[in-house]
Amino acid sequence: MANGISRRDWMKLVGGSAIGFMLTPIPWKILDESAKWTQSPSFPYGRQREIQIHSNERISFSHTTCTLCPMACGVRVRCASERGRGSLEAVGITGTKGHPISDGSLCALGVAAIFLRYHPSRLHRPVKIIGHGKFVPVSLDEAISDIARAISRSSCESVAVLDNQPDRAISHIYRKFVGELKNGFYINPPTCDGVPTRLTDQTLHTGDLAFGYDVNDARMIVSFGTPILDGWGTQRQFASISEARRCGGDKKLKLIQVETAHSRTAQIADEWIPVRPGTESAFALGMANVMVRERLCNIDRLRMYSADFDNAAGDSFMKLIEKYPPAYVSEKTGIPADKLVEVTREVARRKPAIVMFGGNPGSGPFRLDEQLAFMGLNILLGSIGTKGGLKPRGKLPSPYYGLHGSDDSNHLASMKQLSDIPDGSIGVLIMDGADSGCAIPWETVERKLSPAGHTIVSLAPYLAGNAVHADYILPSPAYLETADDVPTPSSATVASYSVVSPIFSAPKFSVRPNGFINSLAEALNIRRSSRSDFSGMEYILKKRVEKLHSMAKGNVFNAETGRSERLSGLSLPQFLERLKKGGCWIDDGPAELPPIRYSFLGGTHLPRNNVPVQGEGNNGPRELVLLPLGTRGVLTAAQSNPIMSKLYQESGLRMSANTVSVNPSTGRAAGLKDGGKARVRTENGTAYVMVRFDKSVMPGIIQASVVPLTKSPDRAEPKIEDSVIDICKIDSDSTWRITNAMIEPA
Amino acid sequence: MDRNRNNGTKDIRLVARGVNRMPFGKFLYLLVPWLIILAIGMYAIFLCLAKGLNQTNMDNRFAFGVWIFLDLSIIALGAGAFFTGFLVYILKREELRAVLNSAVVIGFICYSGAILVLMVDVGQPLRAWFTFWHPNIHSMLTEVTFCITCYLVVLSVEYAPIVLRNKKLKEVPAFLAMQYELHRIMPVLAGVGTFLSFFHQGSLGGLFGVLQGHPFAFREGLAIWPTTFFLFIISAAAAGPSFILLTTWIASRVSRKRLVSDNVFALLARISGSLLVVYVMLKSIDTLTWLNRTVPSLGLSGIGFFLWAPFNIWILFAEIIVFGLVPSLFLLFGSGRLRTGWLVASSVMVCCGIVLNRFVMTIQTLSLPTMSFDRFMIYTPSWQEIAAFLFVVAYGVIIYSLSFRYLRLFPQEIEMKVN
Amino acid sequence: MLPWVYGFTWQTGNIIFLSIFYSVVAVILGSFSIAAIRAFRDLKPDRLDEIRWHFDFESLPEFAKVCRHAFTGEVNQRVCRNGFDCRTCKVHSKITGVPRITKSVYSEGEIPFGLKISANCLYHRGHTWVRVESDGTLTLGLDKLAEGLVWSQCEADLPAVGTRLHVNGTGWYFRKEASRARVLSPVDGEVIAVGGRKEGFYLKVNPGNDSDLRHLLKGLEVGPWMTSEVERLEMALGASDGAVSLADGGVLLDNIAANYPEQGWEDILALMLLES
Amino acid sequence: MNTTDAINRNASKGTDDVRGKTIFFFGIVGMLFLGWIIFPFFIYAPVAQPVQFSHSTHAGDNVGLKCVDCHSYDKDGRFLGIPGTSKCAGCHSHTIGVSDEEKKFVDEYILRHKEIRWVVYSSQPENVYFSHATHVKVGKLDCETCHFGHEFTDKLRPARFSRISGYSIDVSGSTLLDIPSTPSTGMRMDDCAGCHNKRGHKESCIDCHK
Amino acid sequence: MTNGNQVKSLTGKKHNFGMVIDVDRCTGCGACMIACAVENNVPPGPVDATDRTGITLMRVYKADNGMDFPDNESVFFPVSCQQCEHHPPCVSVCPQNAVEVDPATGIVGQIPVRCLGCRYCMAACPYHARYFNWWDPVWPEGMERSLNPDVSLRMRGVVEKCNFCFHRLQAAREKAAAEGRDEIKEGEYIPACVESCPTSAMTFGDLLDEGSEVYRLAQSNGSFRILERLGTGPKIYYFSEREWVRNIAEKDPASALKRGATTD
Repeated sequence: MANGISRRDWMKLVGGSAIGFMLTPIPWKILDESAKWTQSPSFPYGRQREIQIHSNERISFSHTTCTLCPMACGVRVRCASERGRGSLEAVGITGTKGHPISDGSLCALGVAAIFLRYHPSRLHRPVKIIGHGKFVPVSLDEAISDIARAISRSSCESVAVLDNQPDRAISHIYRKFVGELKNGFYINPPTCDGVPTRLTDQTLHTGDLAFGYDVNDARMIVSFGTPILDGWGTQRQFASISEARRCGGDKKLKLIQVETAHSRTAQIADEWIPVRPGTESAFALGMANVMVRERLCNIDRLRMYSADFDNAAGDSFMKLIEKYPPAYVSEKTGIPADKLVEVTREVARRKPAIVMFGGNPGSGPFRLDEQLAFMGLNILLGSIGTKGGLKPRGKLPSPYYGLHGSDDSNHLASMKQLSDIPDGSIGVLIMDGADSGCAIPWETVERKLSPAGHTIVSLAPYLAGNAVHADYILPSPAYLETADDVPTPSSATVASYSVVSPIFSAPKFSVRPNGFINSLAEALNIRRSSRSDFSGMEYILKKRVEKLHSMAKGNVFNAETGRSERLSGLSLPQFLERLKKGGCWIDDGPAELPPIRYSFLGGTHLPRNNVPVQGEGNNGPRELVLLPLGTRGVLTAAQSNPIMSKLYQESGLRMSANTVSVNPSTGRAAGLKDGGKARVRTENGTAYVMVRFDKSVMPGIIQASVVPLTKSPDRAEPKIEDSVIDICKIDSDSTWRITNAMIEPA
Repeated sequence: MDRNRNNGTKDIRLVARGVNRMPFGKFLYLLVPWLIILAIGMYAIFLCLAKGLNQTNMDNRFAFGVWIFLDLSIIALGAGAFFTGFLVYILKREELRAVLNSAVVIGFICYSGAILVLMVDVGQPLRAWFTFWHPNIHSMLTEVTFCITCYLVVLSVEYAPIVLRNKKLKEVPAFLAMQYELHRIMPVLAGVGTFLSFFHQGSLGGLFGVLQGHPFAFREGLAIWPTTFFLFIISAAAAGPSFILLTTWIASRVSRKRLVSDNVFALLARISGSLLVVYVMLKSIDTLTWLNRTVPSLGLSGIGFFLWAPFNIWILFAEIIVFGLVPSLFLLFGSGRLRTGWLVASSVMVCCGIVLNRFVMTIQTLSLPTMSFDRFMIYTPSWQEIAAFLFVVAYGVIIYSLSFRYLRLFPQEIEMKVN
Repeated sequence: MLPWVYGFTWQTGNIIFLSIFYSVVAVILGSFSIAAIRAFRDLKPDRLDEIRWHFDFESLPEFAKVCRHAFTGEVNQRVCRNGFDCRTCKVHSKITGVPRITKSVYSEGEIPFGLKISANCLYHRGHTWVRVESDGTLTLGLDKLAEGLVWSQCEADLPAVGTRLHVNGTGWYFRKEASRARVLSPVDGEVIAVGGRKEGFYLKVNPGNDSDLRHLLKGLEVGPWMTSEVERLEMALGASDGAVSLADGGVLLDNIAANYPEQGWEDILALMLLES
Repeated sequence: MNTTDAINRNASKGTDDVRGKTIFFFGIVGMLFLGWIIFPFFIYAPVAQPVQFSHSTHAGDNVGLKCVDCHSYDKDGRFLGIPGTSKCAGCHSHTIGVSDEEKKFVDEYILRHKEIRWVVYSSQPENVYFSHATHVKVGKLDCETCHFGHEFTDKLRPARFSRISGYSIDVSGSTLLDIPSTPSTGMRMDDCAGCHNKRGHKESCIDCHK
Repeated sequence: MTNGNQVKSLTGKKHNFGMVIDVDRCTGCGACMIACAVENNVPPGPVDATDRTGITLMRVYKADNGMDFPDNESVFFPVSCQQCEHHPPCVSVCPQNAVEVDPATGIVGQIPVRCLGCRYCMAACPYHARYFNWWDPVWPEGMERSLNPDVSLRMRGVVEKCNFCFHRLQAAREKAAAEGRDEIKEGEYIPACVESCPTSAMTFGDLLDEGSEVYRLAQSNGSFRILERLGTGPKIYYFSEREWVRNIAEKDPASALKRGATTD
């Protein structure tokens, strides 16, 4: 017992050590350090984050132009370069102050765009899709030879390029390329923002002269479903509308929203006229009826300038609108006749007035016959070519031809729309990566594809949107890496031009669209002599700028100083330098309006003598109308930017993907619960949705949000769930305004 | 043949002399479910600490979830420790010595459990000591933190002699001497404990009473404290004895023994009842003042708070009348006459009333909208939250069972065998 | 928290709050330290015996603490509050001053449950007897009840000659395997001789000059006390279906302990020897 | 145990006491040694600089550089910290031949256009905001006020980082219980606060913590 | 803590920064929310984040006139920390002084590294403008390269809120210091949300500067504050010409229920 260490001795040692321990810094230091650990970048995983936030970084700013949609916003990118790391990174983005088109503003998508280079769905090599959501890497050469083989094989089918943002330099390259092919198509989606050139050509016979909306001077806007306050138009137009709406007195702009859905614009417009689904054109014709009947328009003048306004023989606009007296329209639209008359009188009184139509990125364009009704209203209001109305804008030169055309222009493919293409005719489809900002339901494209087999190539940098349907994805450089140009936004009344110079060099794996076209042309053995025409974006842009410079008119905005100079005072290198550094050329004013004649019923398209009113009659007891609604950039990578979760997922500001709003009465009648899950069934399929009761939604309507499905952004997944837009009924003219649907609890 | 009353108790060397305890095997068997709950709870706590509070269903609106509500509840129920100590040592009600040890153990369990859950509940437990290092004395939570921590130390010191008196431990001379000396200073600790309890029970009330942003919880103040400060003290003092009564009854039912004399039950009931009557009275006055003065002065109508389903006006009625006035009258006037069963039932109601009050102050407050474009919200705790709380319950049951088995929680137990 | 810690301000509220906090901490730590220091000082055998007895006595149930005068009927229902030390008890000195009225059912020498009470012995409530020898020394031994309870094959840690004993302090220990029972010393004094098992475990004690044996039971008190102790034993054994039943008034089994495992028996023995 | 054992036990009690106390104090002293002598070495991990550099040579009479000659500001007032190799290359575009370390530096970094990953003693935690411009240009502080002595160092000592928090010992300090001591490095929060208090600047948490 | 009048700010002048938001202009586009998140290194919410657990230091709420179809009218309220002036509810409740009002700027500062994560301040804030980091801050791979170097990350388990992009004020001050100025110039410092607003609905500035636009708007007829009745003195003013919009700010949340509507 006396020798050896007893338990008691151990206890004493432990006791002594315990007291000694408390007198050492060990416990206190560990307490303190562990708290500091929670404050350090190594918390909680015990290792330092790879990227730490350094405040000693050198900050610089670069200016360029946003390419996420055609609206040509000037952006100022804040870049940080950390010594040692050597690389430059975008750490912030704002609008370029004083920019003639965007005036320093950006939309939510633009503000978040610095993250797009690291978008989880960005592809890091050319891939070949081998089934739903599965892909294998493929070398560029292999892909090109495959595509070239597909093109040469499809002798009876056509080769088409789907270009979301027309009139860019690369668009001209595409047009030239398909123009060289035997049966090539160059396709543009319908515009979200401007007046469709086809419509102006039909009604005003102005050819390819494009019209914009002069919202700056308008005092009244009647919008048939245009998301005027929700992503429509350029930032300057948006700001100007906002400003004008707040003005007091005479200058105040009044906004009347004629729309079935309780869209964002309908929510905050001065007046919301909730017409029944599909009856917008009936309301427009009703307005026309009132205007003519009450002599609110210059009928004599219209008779003089239009052949089909009041035509004793054959069809005429008068005859058409006679069928739409207020009582009838009221019955169709559900809007009291008094209201129609009152609104029409106010519109006629508050000139200049503009009638806008369509353009919600989710619900798509109106049918042409409906558009004719709206355009007719614009003509009645005398808004064509006048201040505060629809104004034509100047054209931009092509890199291949001057403004007045040349021999080269013969080789450019004509611009077509999807509805122009015969069903089942496309053998090879090349989709440009640029976003249009609008949804293109895949079915509209799909039904044009050859059933005998087709090859689809996407040049998008991301596996997002319609790129998931492609066979080959050749990732082009991402945002801020791409060399491009931005032509006049389609809503603008004044021509403009910006050059997009890459701020960051594109990664090696990326495929430049012009390079791809060049290689493809080479593989197809087309015009070896003029290879340079396809290649060298720098060269093409320079050529275009050169032609623009030779016009010697307009102003050039210098992004670095925030001031504008006359183009005529600048040398070509100076001009090029200004443009490359985020500058912008802007025309002096709208184009000259040529002498026009009005064709209310359209030039070539025979009008239907009755604009059909959809969405009624066939409503069974449980049949409702499904109205898809989206915001700009819908279904694109910009929209599914992870940080957009702030709007769609982490706040109630915007409804997340596949969420539908229904009136509580409608919902309860269908047995739904607020916040519950439901199944929406249409003739095209079934979508699973979340239901939100909203008492401001019209009864009988399923108002559905079209947003990229947010789940599993990291990998391409087999499409398990249909998005709402996938189950919409696509008409033969590639529109999808109205879909009958059933909803039931899931 | 059961020749020895402690036959089969392998741990007889630890069991107090002169009392009967169930066989060790059976004891373990009864503890197994609680040990399982303890293990599940531990896993839940591990998840919360390792992965963060996203494991809970709390959110930015329900920043305080079920844990805070239950913390407030168990601290109120644990008030029996301070109040019994106060009655025994300061007011010399020696009759209550019969439940004093049990009260101390319950207090210890409640407070240590509450602190444990709080440590899981905060986002950065490793920074918990910042509150001591950089205290903001204007915060009720600072007061609560300081007082609860100090009081847990006091309770540990109070619990220590009870442990040291264990048959085996007291054979160590140092332990024997220590328990004796600790026992001698107990009145001082009881006094300190009463002081601390007074403040933290009150501060827990003040916690929500000071929230000017939540008119539903906001109360005008007396001196620097809102009225809820005082209401919480009185309600906790009233609920404490009830809970002691209840736990003693449960312990005696589970062990199938009489542990204390009936007059102790009656005394506890009387104390609880009379305090509760005072509480109900003050609470009613406070509610009326709040409805007619405080809320209108903030531009609202008080009744608006009680229109939101499922927390309609019934909750106010239940809190004050059903679980307040009714049991208080039973306890007060029935303490001498009614059977123990009635007193126990009333105590259950008292405890429910206190828990309901804490629920109203925490959960209902947070669920009500403050801005007109806010929504009314409810929240369902995740399994981790439930499990972590059940951990505390299991921990309490286990500690109490072990204490009951190996320590002399009820000095009257041997005597009760005679009667 | 501390004046030199960042963010400390000398505001009134801060000072009040922190002074209260520090006072509370000081009181808690202070009283704890006092207890710890006192406990450290208490680590002397005599003092520990005192504390042990204090604790043991406190833990006795009320019915085991009946005043000796209640056995004789001199008082009604009195519970001892003085640790069975009548020498310093005011009530005792008061009662012994008046003539005795006896209600005892037993006369001197009578034997309840076959237990022999020796008339010339004084009994201590820890079941020891004290015999005053002619030379003024005292002989201590176990009474019959305790003798019957102690294990048959056990060892005893008898004190060394020269050890000082104290009333209600440790007399000696019985020990069997891991079990142990303590016999309280009934008197003060110095051990002058010890007798082992063969001699029947006795101690001879020199009480010194001021020997005071007033606290020991004698005469009529012993019988009722012994009866109540047998009842206590009976209760401790459990009134259930045990083989050992004392209620028949039969002779106490000599080796009652043999029927019990040491573990369990230790408790009963200790309880009877006033250890809790 | 019998009676004799008990006697023995009593006799050996005295030596047992001494022995027990010795063990007890051994426990205390051992722990103190461990805590005060060993532990500080253990908790901080030394990290050597990739290249040696002599501030005293560069700032000395021979070269005569001022601090701001290398440690400069950006035009928006940002302090740029340790200069990049391009700045060094101004003189050391090829080996001058002053030391082996210089040769190594030129060969491995300058000629390969590589940046040196300096280990920064004064690297403040991510949550700290510190503006050199405000302190130097408005506050008129010398570099030595905080980086005292750094100018005269001939060698770069290894930086020491806490193994737990990862903070440099120069900025997070090594004092116990925040008991004030002489400012050891000048870049701990207490040093900042002490200096601000001395100059009568009241500041809020957000002035320095982001 | 410290009395504002005695404060000698680091750069001299005392400010009281505030904001006026013209809700008649706000279209609820959400650019401010995104700009805020990008500027302040707020990570995108993980897959299971919801509107109740996500972090949006600036959040746009939709409010309406309470009417059913077709008379429903909406308005959007961008709500960030309201930077309360008098006894901000969050300041006095923080147990460890992690929240305080900067006397030199009037900005309510929240120090994440001091925060214990008790969330008492969140319970106290009637504007729900405080957000808790329920998750570790994680960005998709590579994306953290684009983080703002001027703002530190908030770790999991702490509360955060809008601080009027205080780092921008610091940058402006540093720039002023580098240029030898004591004071920043007007317009040098505006928060990211204000900068990003496409309709210029937000005006930011010094409420003490009587010549400033923000002062003029805050004093104008249509200006109001949300829950002004609580007496916390929010420094974010709202502006509307419509009376029903102004009434929303003080309306009893239960008023719809009182009219007999159900709570669904």
